[in-house]
Amino acid sequence: MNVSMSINGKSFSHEVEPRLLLIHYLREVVGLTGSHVGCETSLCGACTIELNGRAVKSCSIFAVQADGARITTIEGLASDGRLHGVQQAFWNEHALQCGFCTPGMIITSKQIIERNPNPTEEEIREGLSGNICRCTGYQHIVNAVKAAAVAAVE
Amino acid sequence: MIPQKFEYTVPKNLDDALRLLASGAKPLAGGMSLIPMMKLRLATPERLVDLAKLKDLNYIRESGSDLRVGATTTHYDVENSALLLRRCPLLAETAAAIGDLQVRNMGTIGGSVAHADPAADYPAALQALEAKLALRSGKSERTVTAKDFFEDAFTTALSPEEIVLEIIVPTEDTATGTVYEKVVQPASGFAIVGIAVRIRRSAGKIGFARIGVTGIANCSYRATAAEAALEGKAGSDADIQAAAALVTTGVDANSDLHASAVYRRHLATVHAARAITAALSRCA
Amino acid sequence: MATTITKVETLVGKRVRRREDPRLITGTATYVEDVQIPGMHYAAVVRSPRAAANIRSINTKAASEAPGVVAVFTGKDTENVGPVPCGASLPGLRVPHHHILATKRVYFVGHPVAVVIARDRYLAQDAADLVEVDYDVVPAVTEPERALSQGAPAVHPQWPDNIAFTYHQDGGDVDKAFAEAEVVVKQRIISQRLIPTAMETRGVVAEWRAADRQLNIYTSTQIPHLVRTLVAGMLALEENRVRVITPEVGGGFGSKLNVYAEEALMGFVAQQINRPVKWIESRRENFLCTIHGRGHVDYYELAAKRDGTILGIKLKIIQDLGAYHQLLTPLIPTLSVLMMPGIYNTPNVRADIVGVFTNCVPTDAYRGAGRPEATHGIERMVDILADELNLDPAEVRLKNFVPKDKFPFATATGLTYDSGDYAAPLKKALDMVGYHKLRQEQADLRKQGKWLGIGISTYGEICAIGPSPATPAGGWESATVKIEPSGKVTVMTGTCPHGQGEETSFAQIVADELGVDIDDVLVIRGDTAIVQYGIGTFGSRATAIGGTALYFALQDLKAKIKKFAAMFLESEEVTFSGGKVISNSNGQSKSLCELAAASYRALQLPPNTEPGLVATRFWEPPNFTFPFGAHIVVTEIDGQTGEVKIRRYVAVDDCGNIINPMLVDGQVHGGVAQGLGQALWEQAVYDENGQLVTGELMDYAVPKAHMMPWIESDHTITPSPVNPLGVKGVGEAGTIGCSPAVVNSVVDALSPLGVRHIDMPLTPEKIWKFMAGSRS
Amino acid sequence: MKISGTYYLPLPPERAYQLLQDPEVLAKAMPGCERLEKIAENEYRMKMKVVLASLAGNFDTRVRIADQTVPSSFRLLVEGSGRPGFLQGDGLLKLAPSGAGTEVSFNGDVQVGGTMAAVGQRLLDGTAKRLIKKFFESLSQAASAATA
Repeated sequence: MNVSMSINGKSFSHEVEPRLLLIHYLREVVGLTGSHVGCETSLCGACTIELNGRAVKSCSIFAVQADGARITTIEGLASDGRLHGVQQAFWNEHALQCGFCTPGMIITSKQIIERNPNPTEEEIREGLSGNICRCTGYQHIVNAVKAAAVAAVE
Repeated sequence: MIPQKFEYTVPKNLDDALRLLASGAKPLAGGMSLIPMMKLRLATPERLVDLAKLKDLNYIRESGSDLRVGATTTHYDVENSALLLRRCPLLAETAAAIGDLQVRNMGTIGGSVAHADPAADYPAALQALEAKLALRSGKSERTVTAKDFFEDAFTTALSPEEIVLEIIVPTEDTATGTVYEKVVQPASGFAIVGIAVRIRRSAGKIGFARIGVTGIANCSYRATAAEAALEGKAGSDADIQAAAALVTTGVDANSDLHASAVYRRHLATVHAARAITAALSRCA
Repeated sequence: MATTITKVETLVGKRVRRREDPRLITGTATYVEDVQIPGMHYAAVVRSPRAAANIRSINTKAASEAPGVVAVFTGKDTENVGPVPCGASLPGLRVPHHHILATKRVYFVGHPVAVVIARDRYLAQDAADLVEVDYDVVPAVTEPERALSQGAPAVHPQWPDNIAFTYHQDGGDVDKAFAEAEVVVKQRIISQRLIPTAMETRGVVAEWRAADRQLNIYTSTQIPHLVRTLVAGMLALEENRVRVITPEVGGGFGSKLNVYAEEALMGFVAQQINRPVKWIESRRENFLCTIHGRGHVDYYELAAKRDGTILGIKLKIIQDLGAYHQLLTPLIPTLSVLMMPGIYNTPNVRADIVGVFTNCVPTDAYRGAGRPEATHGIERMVDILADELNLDPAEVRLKNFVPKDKFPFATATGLTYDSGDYAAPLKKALDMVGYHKLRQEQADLRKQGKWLGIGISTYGEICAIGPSPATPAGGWESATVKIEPSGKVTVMTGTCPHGQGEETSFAQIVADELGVDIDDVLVIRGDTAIVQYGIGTFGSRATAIGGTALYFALQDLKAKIKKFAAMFLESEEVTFSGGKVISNSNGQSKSLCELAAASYRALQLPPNTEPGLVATRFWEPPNFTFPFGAHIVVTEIDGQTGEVKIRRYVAVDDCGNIINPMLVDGQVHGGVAQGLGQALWEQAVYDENGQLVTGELMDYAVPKAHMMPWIESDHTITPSPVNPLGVKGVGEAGTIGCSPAVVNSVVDALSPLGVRHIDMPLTPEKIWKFMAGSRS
Repeated sequence: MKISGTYYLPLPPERAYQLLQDPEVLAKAMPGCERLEKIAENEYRMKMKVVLASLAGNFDTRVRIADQTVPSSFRLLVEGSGRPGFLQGDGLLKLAPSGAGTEVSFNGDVQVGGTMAAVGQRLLDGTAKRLIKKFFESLSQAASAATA
C-alpha cells in the first residue's frame, strides 16, 4: 500500500506492507532512528512520537493507519539549531542517563506541558506513567518537566 | 515481535465498513488492545478494516436526555469533553483512569468496549450508568444495554459483522454523585478492581444507587445486591459498609499473579465502601 | 612575554552538564539497532518453549523455503563453536557445556535452538515460526530448595543432586561467639529473582570481511574488550581480527556484563552467509534469555549480647544459579559472603553457599551483584535483633559500627575497609527525617490503629572492583590521553560507560588537570580497534579505577608537557591554566596548542624526550573502595488493603569525593528506584514447569514515575585513601541501601501485630494477609 | 494452575459416564473443537480453535481417557500445542448420583506454556473457567436432549 505523511515538516511517500509498524517505518524506511523500541506490549513508551499533535506509541500503530498524518519525532523538535525547551530542560536537569527512553520521554513531556502549562509534581508523574525509565528514578525528569513548563511560560 | 501478514482496508464510509465486516474482515479502531496481541501473534486476523478512519463516528453529543459518544472517540476526548465533564462526569473520570497518556490519545471507546477485556475500565462505568450500546451491521441496527452487551471475558453481544456505533449514557444532574475508583495492576495499568458508583440522595435518604464493577471476574457487572442495600438508607458508615460487603455477592472472582480471588473480593469491598463514601460526598 | 594568571574555576565537584546529552536528546545517538550496513540480513532466534526436554528432531525445511530466507542453523551446525564462557573458578565447580545453540537437550524456557536468517526482520520472524522442534519433555525444577530435595528432577542428568558447588568461609571463632551469646535471632530471608530490564534490549550486528579475515561485532555490552577476547576464542579467530564496537548502550545494570550466545552466534552466522547480520532481542527474549539477578534463599543466625552488641553471624546461602553459568554466575554469592558483616564490628562469621542448578535462565550480576542480598540480610537481622531486645534500631547500629578511628579496618571476611565514618550519614539522615518526632507520631498513630513505619538501613558496599587477584579477568583499568597536534585533548578509556556520564566526569578531571576548556576534551570508549585494552564498566569501578588510570596518565602527560614547556619557559615549575602552561616563576606562558605543535613538529626536542604528547596508563588498584551510607524510609500502611505508601525517603550516601554532584544524584535516584522495585513490586516468577509467567512488562512491574516517591538525597564525604581522586563509586549504592530500609519500615509499622519479617516484594496482598492473620 | 468444579448433568451416572466418553458428544461440547478423531482405544486427536474476541489460537490436541472406574470416575489427560503455546491438563472426574441426575466433580491441574504463559497470566484463570463452563453447558444440553 502507498502511504504518505508529513514527518517533521517534510513529505514522505512509500509503498509499504500493511503490517509494517509505524516505528519500523520511521526508523527503517524513513531513517529516523531517534525513536526506540523497548517492548512489544505498548508499555515502555520509548517509541512515543506525535501523530497529528498527539503523543502516541508508534510501536502499536501500523504505518498505514498514519497515512495522511502529520508526524513529529524527536528529530523534529529542535529548529534552526535551537533545542526545544523540553530538550533544553532535560539537558540542564540531568533528566537522562543511558538516553534510550529519552526521545519518548521528551515527546510525552512536551504534551504534558502543552496541555497543562503549570503541572504539579503529581500531574507530571501521572502524565509520564506510559514511559519507563530504568536509569533516573524519574526525579530529574520531573524536575526537567517543571523547569520546561516554567521556561515556556516565561 | 512482528504481526502476521494481513490485508488492510480504509472503508469509504460506514456502509462500506459494514460490508467489509460482513465479508469476514475484522474491525480495527485505535488498535491499543489489538495491535500488541497481533505483535505477539496471539491475534492473527487476515483482514482488517480501519474504523478509526470513519470521521463520522467521532463525536460526543447531547440527544434528548441522553449523551451519545461515537465509537471512534478517543479516551482523551472522553476524558476532556466539557459536555461529559458537566453532564456525565463518571464517563470522563473513568476514561482518565485508562492506561496512560499515549494510550488515551489513540485508544477509542468503541474499540475498548468491543474488546471487552475483563480488566478494562469503561465497563464498570457503563454498567453503573446503565449505558446502552448502539450496534450496527449491514443488515440491522439494534441497541443493547451494557448488562447484555458484556457477556464474558473478551466476549460481547456483537456478532462478527456488527460494530459498536455509539455508546449512550444518561445525562446526570448535580444531585447525582459519581466516582470511579481503581486499584491499578502496577505492571500493566489494568484494573485489579474497578468500582464505578452513581448515587443520589435526597431528603437524607439514598434514593438511587448504581454500582458497576470490573476486574474481578470474567465479566463486568452491576452489584445489584449492594445497590439494593443502599437504597432507602441514610448513607451512614454502617450502611455503606453493609452495602459494600455485598459487592461481590454471587460473583466468581478470578485469581492471577497480582491478586488472588480472595484478595480481589476484599479489595472490592474496601474500595466499594470508599467509592460510595466519595460519591455521596459529591452529591449536591 | 608576560601573561596575567587568571584564576580559572575548577570543574571537579561542580554540577557540569553532560557532554553526551546533545546527541541523546536530539535522537541522533547510535544504538546497536540503529547500525545499518549495506546488504545486512536479519536473524530471528527460535527458542524452546519447554524448560526441560530432549530434542528428538528439528525440522527446518519449511523455514528454509520461506520467502526471503537465506539460511537456517541449528545446534548441529554450531557444535564446534566454543561454549558460552564461565569466568569463575571455584574449587570443585561443575561447569555444564553451554552450547550457543542447544544440541540434544534444552534446559530453560528461551533456550536457543535454531536461528533463521532472512532478508528483513519481518520475514525472519515469519520463518522462525515455521521451524518445528519435536521435544521429549522431561520434568523441570525451578525452585532452588526444591532442586536440592530428594527425588527432584536433575537439571543436568549427570549431576542428580543439582549442586554446582559449595563454598565455605570462616572468620574468627563463630562457635565461641554463639556459645557466649545472650541472644540468638534466626531468620530465613529471600532475595527474589529480578529481571534487570535495561530499556535497550541486547542486540548484535556482525559483519565478516572475508578478504581481511576480520569480524566486526557491534554489541550492546559493558565489556567490549572481554567480549572480543572471549568471542574470538569461541569462534577460533585471532583476537586482533575481531573488532568489538559498542555504540550507545541503553542501560546495562550488570545484564550486559556478560558474553552471550548470540554474540558468538551472529559472528558465526556472518561468516557462514558472508553478509552482515543483525539480531535485536525482543523484550520477551530479554526477560527469558538475558541474565536475571538475585535469587537467594538465605538462612541467617545472629548472636548478640543483650545490650545489642553483635558477636557473630552465621549465613547459609542457597543460590539459584539457573541452568548454566554465565560469565560470573557462581561468583555473585561469594560477594555476598564478603559483604555479610555489613559495616559492623563483627569479628566472627561463618558462611556457606550452595549453588543450585534450576531450569531457569542463569542469574548473574545485577546492580549490586551479591551486595544487596548481603546488605538486605544483615540490615534485616539488625532490626530483628533490635526488636527482640526491645532496643531502638538506630541505637543498635550506632553501637555496632566499626568506629571511625579503626580504619583501615580488617573484616572477618578478609576485606580491608579503606575509610569510613559510619555514624555520620546515619546521624545526618536521622536529623533530616526528624527521627525522634516521628517515633512520637508513630506511637500516637498506633493508638488510633494507624500504621506508620520508620525503616533504617545503614549499608556498606564493595566498590571499585577490583584488585586483579579478586577478579576473574583483571581488575585494573586503562586510560590514554593524547594532546592532538592542534592542542585538543582526546581521552580513550577502557571503561565502557552506558549512562553513568564518564564522558563528562572524565572531561572534568582532564580540564582541571590540564587547565583546558572542557569543550576541548573528547572522551572515547567502546571500540576495541581504537581504545587500548580495558576491562569495562561495572561494580562501581569506572571513576575509581578508570578515572584514576586517567589521572595517572595525565600526570605522565603533564610531566612530558613540562619538558617541552621548559624549552620555552626555562622552568619546569609551571601551572596548567586557561589552555596555557604558565611559568610559576616569571608568569610567562605557552599555549598547550603551541606546545603540542612543537612536540609533533619535532624540530627541537627536550633531552631524552620523544615527539608527541600521548600517555597511557594501566592502573592496578591496591584495594577495593568501601562507600557507605544511611537510608531512612517512612511508610504508611493502608490498614484495610495492605498498600504501602512511602511518605519520606531520605538517603545520605558517602561515596568519597564527588566529581559531579549532579551525576551522583542521578545514580542515587536510579539506584533507589531499582531497590524500591525489588522491595515493593518486582519478581521474576517461574511456575513449577519452568514457564516464566512474568514474561513481559505486562506482569513484571518496574517502577514508573507515579510509583516513585520524592528522594531527599544528601551526602557525607569521607575520601578514599585507595586512589588519588579520593573517590569510591556510587553506581550501586542506592539499590543496596534501599530495599532493607523499605522492608524494615514496613515491618516496623506492623510490629505491634507481631510481624517480624516479610519477604520481598511487599505486595499489598502479602501485607494484608499478615494483617488479617494477626487479627484472627 | 489448579482447576476444580462441580456440574450437574440430568442423567443417571451410568448414562452420564457414557456421554462423557462419547466422541461425538465430546466433539460437540468441547469449545472450539473443529475435529475429533479416534487414534487408539480411549485416545483421540482433536483440532481446536479457541477464540476470545480478537484472540484466536489453533491447537492440535491429544485427549486420553485413563483409570476408568465405571461409572464413578476416570482421568482425562489433554495435551495440545499451537502457535500461542501449549497446554497440558490432567484431571480426575468423579461422578456421583444426585437426585435424578449426576453430579460431576473434577479436580485437575492445567499447565500452559509459550506466549500464552508469558503474556496471558491474568487471563488464564478466567479462560479456563469459561471453557469448562461452556463444555458442561453443552454437555448438559446434550444430556437433556438424550433424556427428551
